[in-house]
Amino acid sequence: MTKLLYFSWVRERIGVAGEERDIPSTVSTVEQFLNWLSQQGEQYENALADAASLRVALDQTHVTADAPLNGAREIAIFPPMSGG
Amino acid sequence: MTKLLYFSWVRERIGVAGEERDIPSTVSTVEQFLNWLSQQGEQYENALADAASLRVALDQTHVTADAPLNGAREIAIFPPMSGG
Amino acid sequence: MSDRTIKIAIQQEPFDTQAETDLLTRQSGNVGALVSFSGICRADDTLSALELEHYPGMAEAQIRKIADDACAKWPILGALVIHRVGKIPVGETIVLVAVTSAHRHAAFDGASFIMDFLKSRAPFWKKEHLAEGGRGDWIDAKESDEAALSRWDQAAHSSHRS
Amino acid sequence: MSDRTIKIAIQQEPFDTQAETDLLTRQSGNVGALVSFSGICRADDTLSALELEHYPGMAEAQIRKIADDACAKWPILGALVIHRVGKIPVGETIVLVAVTSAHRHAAFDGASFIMDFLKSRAPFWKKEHLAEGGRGDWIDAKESDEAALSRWDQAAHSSHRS
Repeated sequence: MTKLLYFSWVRERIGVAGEERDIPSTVSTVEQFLNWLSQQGEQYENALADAASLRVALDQTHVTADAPLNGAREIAIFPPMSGG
Repeated sequence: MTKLLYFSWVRERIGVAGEERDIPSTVSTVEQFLNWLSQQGEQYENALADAASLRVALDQTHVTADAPLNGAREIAIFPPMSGG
Repeated sequence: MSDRTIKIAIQQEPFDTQAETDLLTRQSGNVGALVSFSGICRADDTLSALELEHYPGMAEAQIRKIADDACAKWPILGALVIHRVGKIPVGETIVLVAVTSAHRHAAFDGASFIMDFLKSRAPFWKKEHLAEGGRGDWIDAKESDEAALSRWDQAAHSSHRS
Repeated sequence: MSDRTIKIAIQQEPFDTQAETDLLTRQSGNVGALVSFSGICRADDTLSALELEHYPGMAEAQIRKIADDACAKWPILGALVIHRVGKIPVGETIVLVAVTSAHRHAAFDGASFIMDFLKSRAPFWKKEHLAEGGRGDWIDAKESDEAALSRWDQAAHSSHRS
């Protein structure tokens, strides 16, 4: 089981702040993970449609779309950061 | 009469913070003024010996050695500024 | 590293800027320069407040990494970052960054560097609360904020302003 | 220019940094960023205090000119400079520079610019008071302070960090 976390409008569109999911072993990169997750229901498809404006962190480290999941226990999806 | 003001170690070496002086009409630039003033006594010669480390303001405006006195009413002599 | 004071806090509550920077200064050893930045919730015609969301754990870790990076680039004595989350009314302080050093350029550069990276590399997001009630939109990240990071790549920067 | 708040003060007495920057912020309109710099009398082995001398009249005018120059370069809402004179013990604040703006880069650059020019263009001089009693030397101006001014000549500076 992998812990998934959603922030900002990704959270609002998916409708939950987080959940536990079994990710199929065929899913090995961040890009493949986003493709797979967007097929889990209409709200996922809607939330993840604009891949260019999504950012992903694996175990709290910001990664690019081609990064391997490498057995990450926590995957977070969010828009570009806008703090301060 | 012209008001002369001295600051920092220039003041200490000359021994007064300020004075009123008649400047001869033949003295027309800052450089000539410093030469003339250094001849007004031992403490002036001592205070003004190192011309490169002196700064001059005419009527509270910083000027270079070749600036004309232009009838300035207040001439200040001091080392490079070191505030803040 | 051991004699540097670094404090990172993420909290809902307002804080006392003077008390925080005084404490930082006292803990920083022989300070000659303190630079502090306060980011304040700006008014516009329709805004009543901002709602700040963050990624707990990652936010603290990212800010600490940014502060450590600043300490590696400049001779910094102490660094402080306090970032508020939750609903922040117009006029209140959202973020405080303070840096102490022996001399002014390290303090200015350190604080400016930390703010630039905090804006685009720490996981916070802002949503508008509108004056007429109800929530507005999420505020998009600005391209100019991302662009601002590149100026810190110049190797000359840390050397000619020591 | 009319809606900018500029305050210049030269005084013997200590001041309340928080009260001063709070007032500046309130008077500056729609502030999003406040950057403040405090220059503190640093300890060393032999120093007990600094004695600050200034050229009354010219000092105020020069600082005002420097603040006006900063306001011409960046979209500054308010600027504050308080410089103490007389005897200032180790650990006390000598100078406060604070700048408000809508966004952070103008506030950082404005405050840093004002400090750089204040150091080398405003008529102040510092003398040491030694810990074992008696006066030490006048502190020479630093070449690095004069050199720091040239970085503000770069025309690119004000444009790429708006």
